[in-house]
Amino acid sequence: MKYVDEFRDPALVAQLVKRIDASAARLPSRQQPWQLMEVCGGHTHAIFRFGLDRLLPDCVEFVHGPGCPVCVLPETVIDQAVALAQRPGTLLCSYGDAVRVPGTGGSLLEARAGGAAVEVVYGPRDALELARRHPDKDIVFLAIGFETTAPATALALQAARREGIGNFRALCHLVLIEPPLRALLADPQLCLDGFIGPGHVSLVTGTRPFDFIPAQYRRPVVISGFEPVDLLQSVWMLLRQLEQGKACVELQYRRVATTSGNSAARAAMEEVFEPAPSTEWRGLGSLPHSGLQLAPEYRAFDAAALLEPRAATGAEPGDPRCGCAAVLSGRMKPPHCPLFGRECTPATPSGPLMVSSEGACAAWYQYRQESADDRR
Amino acid sequence: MKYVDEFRDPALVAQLVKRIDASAARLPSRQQPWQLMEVCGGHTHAIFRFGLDRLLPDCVEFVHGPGCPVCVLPETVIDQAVALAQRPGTLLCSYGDAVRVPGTGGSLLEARAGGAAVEVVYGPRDALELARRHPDKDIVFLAIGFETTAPATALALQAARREGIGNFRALCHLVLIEPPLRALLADPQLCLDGFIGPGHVSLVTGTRPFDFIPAQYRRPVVISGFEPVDLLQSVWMLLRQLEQGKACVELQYRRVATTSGNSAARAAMEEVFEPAPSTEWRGLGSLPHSGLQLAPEYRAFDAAALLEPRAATGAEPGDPRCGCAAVLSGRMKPPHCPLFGRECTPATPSGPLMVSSEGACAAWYQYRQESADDRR
Amino acid sequence: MTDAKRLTLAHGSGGEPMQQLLHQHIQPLFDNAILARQEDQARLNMTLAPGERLAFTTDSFVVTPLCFPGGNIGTLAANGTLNDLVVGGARPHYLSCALIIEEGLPLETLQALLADLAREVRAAGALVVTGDTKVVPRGAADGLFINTSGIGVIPAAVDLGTHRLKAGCRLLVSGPVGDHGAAILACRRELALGGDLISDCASLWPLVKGMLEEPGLLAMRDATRGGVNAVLHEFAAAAGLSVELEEAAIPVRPAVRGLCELLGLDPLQLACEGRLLAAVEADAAERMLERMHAHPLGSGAQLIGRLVPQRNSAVIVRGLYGVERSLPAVSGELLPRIC
Amino acid sequence: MTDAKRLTLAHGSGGEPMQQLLHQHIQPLFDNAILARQEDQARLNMTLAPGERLAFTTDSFVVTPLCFPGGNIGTLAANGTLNDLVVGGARPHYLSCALIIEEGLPLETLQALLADLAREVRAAGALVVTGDTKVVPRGAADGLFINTSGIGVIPAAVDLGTHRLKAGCRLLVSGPVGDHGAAILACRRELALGGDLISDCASLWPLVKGMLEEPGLLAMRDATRGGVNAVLHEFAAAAGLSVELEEAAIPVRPAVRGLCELLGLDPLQLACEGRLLAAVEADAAERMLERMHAHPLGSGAQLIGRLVPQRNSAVIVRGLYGVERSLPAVSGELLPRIC
Amino acid sequence: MCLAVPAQVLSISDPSRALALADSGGVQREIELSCVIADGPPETLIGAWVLVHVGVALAQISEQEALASLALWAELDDGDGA
Amino acid sequence: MCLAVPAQVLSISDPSRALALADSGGVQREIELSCVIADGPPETLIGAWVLVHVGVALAQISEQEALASLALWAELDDGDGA
Ligand code: SF4
Ligand code: SF4
Ligand SMILES: [Mg+2]
Ligand SMILES: [Mg+2]
Ligand SMILES: [Mg+2]
Ligand SMILES: [Mg+2]
Ligand SMILES: [Mg+2]
Ligand SMILES: [Mg+2]
Ligand SMILES: [Mg+2]
Ligand SMILES: [Mg+2]
Ligand SMILES: [Mg+2]
Ligand SMILES: [Mg+2]
Repeated sequence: MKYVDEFRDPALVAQLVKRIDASAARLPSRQQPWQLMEVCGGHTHAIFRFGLDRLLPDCVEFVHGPGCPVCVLPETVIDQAVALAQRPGTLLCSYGDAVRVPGTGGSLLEARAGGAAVEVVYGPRDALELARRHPDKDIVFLAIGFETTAPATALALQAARREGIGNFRALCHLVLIEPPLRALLADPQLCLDGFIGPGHVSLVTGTRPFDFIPAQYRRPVVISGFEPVDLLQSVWMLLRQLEQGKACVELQYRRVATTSGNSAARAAMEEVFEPAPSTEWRGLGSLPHSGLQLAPEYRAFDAAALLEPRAATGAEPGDPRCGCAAVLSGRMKPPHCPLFGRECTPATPSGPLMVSSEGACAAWYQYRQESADDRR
Repeated sequence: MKYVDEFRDPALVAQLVKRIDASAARLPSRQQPWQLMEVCGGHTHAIFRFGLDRLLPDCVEFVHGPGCPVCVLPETVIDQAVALAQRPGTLLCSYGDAVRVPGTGGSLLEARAGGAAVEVVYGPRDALELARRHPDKDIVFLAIGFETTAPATALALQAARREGIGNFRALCHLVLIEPPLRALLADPQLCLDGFIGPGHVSLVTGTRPFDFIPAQYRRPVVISGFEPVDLLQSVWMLLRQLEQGKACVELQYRRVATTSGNSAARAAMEEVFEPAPSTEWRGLGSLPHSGLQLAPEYRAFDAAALLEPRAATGAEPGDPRCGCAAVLSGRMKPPHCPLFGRECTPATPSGPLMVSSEGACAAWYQYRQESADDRR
Repeated sequence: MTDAKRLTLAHGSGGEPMQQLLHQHIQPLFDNAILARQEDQARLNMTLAPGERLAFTTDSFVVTPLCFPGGNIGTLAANGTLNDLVVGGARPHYLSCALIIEEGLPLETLQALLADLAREVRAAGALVVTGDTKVVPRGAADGLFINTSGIGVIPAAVDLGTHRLKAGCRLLVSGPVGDHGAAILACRRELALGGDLISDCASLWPLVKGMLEEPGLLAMRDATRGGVNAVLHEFAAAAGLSVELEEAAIPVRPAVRGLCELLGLDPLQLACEGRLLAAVEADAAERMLERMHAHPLGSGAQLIGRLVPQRNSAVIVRGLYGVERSLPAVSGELLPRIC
Repeated sequence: MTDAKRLTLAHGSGGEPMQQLLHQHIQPLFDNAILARQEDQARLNMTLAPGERLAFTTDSFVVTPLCFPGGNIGTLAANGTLNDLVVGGARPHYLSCALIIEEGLPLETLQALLADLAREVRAAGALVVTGDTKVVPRGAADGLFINTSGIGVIPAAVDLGTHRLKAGCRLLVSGPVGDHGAAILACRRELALGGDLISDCASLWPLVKGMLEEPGLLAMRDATRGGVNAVLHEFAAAAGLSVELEEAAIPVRPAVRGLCELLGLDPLQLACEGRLLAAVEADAAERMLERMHAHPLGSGAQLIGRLVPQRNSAVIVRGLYGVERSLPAVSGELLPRIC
Repeated sequence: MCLAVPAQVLSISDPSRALALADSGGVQREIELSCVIADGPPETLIGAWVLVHVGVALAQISEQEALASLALWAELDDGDGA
Repeated sequence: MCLAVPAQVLSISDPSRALALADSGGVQREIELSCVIADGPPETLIGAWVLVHVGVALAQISEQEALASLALWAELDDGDGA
């Protein structure tokens, strides 16, 4: 596959590892390892899939960040989606990732087994197509995601509005990358040494959401692609900044990413959405100005309006032993969660981090079972 | 079964046959046999099922009448029912008898196989119950029948109105017994000697619809039950009238029937329905004042309103060889129809008379195949 | 399965949840060493004596509702296939059991149904040795379908089949007809019927084992779909003969008759699931009937008719008043009549 | 059937329309004397030499859509059951074929699918000798489900199975993995994918016949639901050993890989319908591979791993850069990922 | 037309709608009595036999008339024959 | 987050909606180009490589930058090591 295979080349990988080793050796020696947070769950997934963490010198370590839209989905959103899927005449369309996330009353897959109408689609345009094909049904698209994913929903809603497709709606839980990073960095306990920036978010946003990291916290950031060569190159670039005492935002993912991002995508988002006053994050709580909601002209497409306004359910807080919050903010490694691998497995996830194969727990479970026992 | 078995008693039947023979022997001899028309398809069915025609002397013969609501159903009604069953969100409920009747584009069963929603129910109240249970669906009841059956539909519509069940509707093709009898008797070619009156219609109507037969045409009428003893007793009573040169309406079915009928049932019908200016009969054409339609206060329940008003389809007239009209008016016996037993069988009915097991053709096919070949 | 109480597509996906379902919840019900090997195929150490033949049959069961008075889809799937073996004179040995599950089926329901299936198979001295489990999305199946296939052994001395039918042989039915069909109709929600209608679902092996010892047995069929009517027509067609039935001799339970009067149906068209029709030599009929009466499953057996040289109709019924009429083959699904 | 072009409930009701369907439209496709006897059970004159065992297997096929690039539910139902016989070392002899039809299925479709089924069975030298046909109401099934059960004979000299697995033995796959699963995913309307994705649906008998002649064969499985992943886990669990895989050795077609990259899936989890996994003695692996390469069905065969004494994970993959990772069992249905 | 069967009223299931449970040859069904209750409460019909068509009772069955009808023929046995 | 794959634009399937058929590793899908067409007609993108996420092309892939990135490491082979 073009633009994939070249960036998985074992020879290049071996070379990069050598270079990283050399660079790490030049860093000042210290007690704790140099911690580099890969913000994006896609990076987490690639790291585990290719065993990149095992290629790093002992003094350099990946820390998994909050950048998986599935992992930060609060139970209330799932509960709303379930309620919509159970509504007569309604079909709930979702990305495959979200359907296994447990809500307070079970996941969308469990709801489907109980009779709710749930369909997995590749993208919002496919849900819109279903709305065209089934004019007698309400088609609700569960729109989750960061800035990478939001434009697709915006474009589908624009098309629905343009073409007058009244039976298409979205249940939106769209989030922004900058606020959780700010929250993380504001934590005085946290000692992260650098950030691998999310290459695909930055296609839309450009580098702007990450500028505060070197500016306010003097930590280096490298916007990275998702193949092994990309990630190792980014690690090396971070180590180089650390070596040189620099802290700036660098672009590793130059073949697609730019500092300015994609203005057309942002324009679509800006037409359809507006900043939400506050948004709920699983594990992080409620963060102000951290998400998007439908703009007034698009409120007619809000699927939440189809639901009875519920008396604020004192939603069960889930299993108190659930370690998601700590793992999500980098304070705990997955295997140290008491539920990990016992109650909580990819087949029976207790928390969202076990659902998406980007989730730190799922990635750990999927790829590191062997090594977890062998090496730790 | 009480009130059934006693009236099937072989000893009584044997006695009645003797008496009929004796009575027939006393009738003036003549070329053609004495023809007694059983008006009601239920009688036709019982006659064939028990072989009663084979018990009569050669000079007495049953002639099958037009009293089967399924047999007189025009194709256009089936076509409307099919169109409703194919309508999204609509469930068409029907008596079992009507679902195999061919319309111009096939039967309701064929439509169901093609994806239409058709449910067989025992009575209109069951359809109403479905409407209660599925408020998001339009439940349409295909209301066919003579005066016996119309009250059940009237009661269900009264209940729907009282309880505000807005998703229940009826597609009505309700017919009256008197007009086709008048049409038959007006045919100068017809030489019927007496009539076995429909016991179950008369439960509702009383004897009034039959009074014109002795009065205007001087033919005897006996309102009969449906068991072998009932029918043979009625034959004997008719022969007695013929013997004595009398012509009046007698009641054989005294255990349930009265001269006045059921006024409560008629009151329900009169509230819900009004006489239709003209009604279509398969085989008989359009007869004025021969059916019922929804009264103005019940028009909201008319399922026909759910259909697009169709440009009068020059509906295909069906197979020109179809002998239904002739059989229905007593001018031809079923096995003489060119389609009988070939294209037209109960599994693949060309005409409605092959559908209901009350239909003269179906009854003949079902019970007389052997004898048809043996004896005729 | 942990806490999941309903089956989901995951249980049919070939992975961990399916393995758990099979190992923890299904295989134990059938508890036998052949199934426990969990290979893609059962390996059977059978020996066939000279003249012995293998009988092989299959049926899928799609009954609604899954549970009904007198049985359920589990007992039906066991006995239906056992009976298709034994009416050929075969002793049942091995069954397969293949499930098509609509997602959402409660695990508890599945287990109860399969436990009943397993019990019936065991009672006939047979084993469920291989199986398959598929889960399909909501709306792609109706709760649960079960296919069972069966293997039995026909002794060298036994030769039953329509090839042995001949004019003059007598037709025996092993008990009242139409019980199963009537029980299922009464369960149809839209008909909203109640009453003492109980399926006759049963394994015929204990009855047939005895009948095989009597001389004169020519052919047998279990009267399932299409009822006795269908078997009579199959016999007539296969033999090129006609059937003459005595209406008065046909055993029908009162409630089944009541249901037929109410809905305008013929008991001969209603399915049985524990009745057989046997054709026997004329001079063996009496003793065969005695033999059948000696077993509870045949206590209501009756001689109902005979085969005769071909007439104009395949099946002819002599009614209560001595008049003959033709009994046509069933022409479609059973529909309640109002007229 | 006369003019009816679609199947209705009447075709499953046991009466005249069903007899017509079977005699005129279905039985001729399978044209053989055993099936033509139309008894409730096939009677099979088999002789088993000493040491020969019967293999018995069943599978229901519920694929959507009914036709897909490279096959259809008919070829699948034939080859799926044939393959479950042959991976046990059995020569396939007899199959049953039980249909569950959703009313409305065009007769023409049914006939075409069954003609393909019949052709595949015949090609393997086997016969369809017994069957069953059910028709269920609209919405109670998804077009057509087919169950096939199969009977084969395992020669006395053959003893394959997980009981023979041992540390050190080699694992061979007979060709590129995941073709069937990828082809089916690409057919899902909601995913709207196109491409050169063709099911590998095939009867493995011609390949296996040759492999059985080679020494050192220990166990085989066809990698159907759950893909190669599922077989590896079954082998590991049954043997109490671990599997070590070489990621670079696993054959995957470019388009299958493309689909997996697009949807975030692992080719090892995608079903195959014409691939097997064989465990062979270490010193026999090379010759077995040559033997497999000699047949078109095995031309893409590869040595992909081996069994080793139990480690912390059941299946361990050595990736492109030499790092080992655990390969967990498939945990549910395959869902496309966006993240 | 119009298959109707004798049924015996077992109990009143919904007095306000005149619905009753009735038995017909051992089979029970809910039927509607509104056309056969004159003025009294439906309960007075418990035990009575009615003739039911598509779920509606259209008439009470008179045992006296039924017996009379059957007796008539017993009598006639040596009457009309002559 | 955000699985995205390189795909090559094969043809324009609906110019008014900027929909195109694209190939990704041998698999074809309809994608939306509206975020990557600057002003020109979508046809100019035929043959171009884009990065696709949930059916939307978010960026064109620069072959030059890709080669540069890979070449950098080839160069570095005997550069940074010291
Ligand atoms: S193991 Fe499960 S509960 Fe624990 S942190 Fe991970 S996802 Fe949350
Ligand atoms: S045989 Fe068929 S076409 Fe002819 S009269 Fe009878 S129903 Fe009509
Ligand atoms: Mg069978
Ligand atoms: Mg059977
Ligand atoms: Mg049978
Ligand atoms: Mg299987
Ligand atoms: Mg269902
Ligand atoms: Mg199998
Ligand atoms: Mg299989
Ligand atoms: Mg297998
Ligand atoms: Mg069968
Ligand atoms: Mg369907």
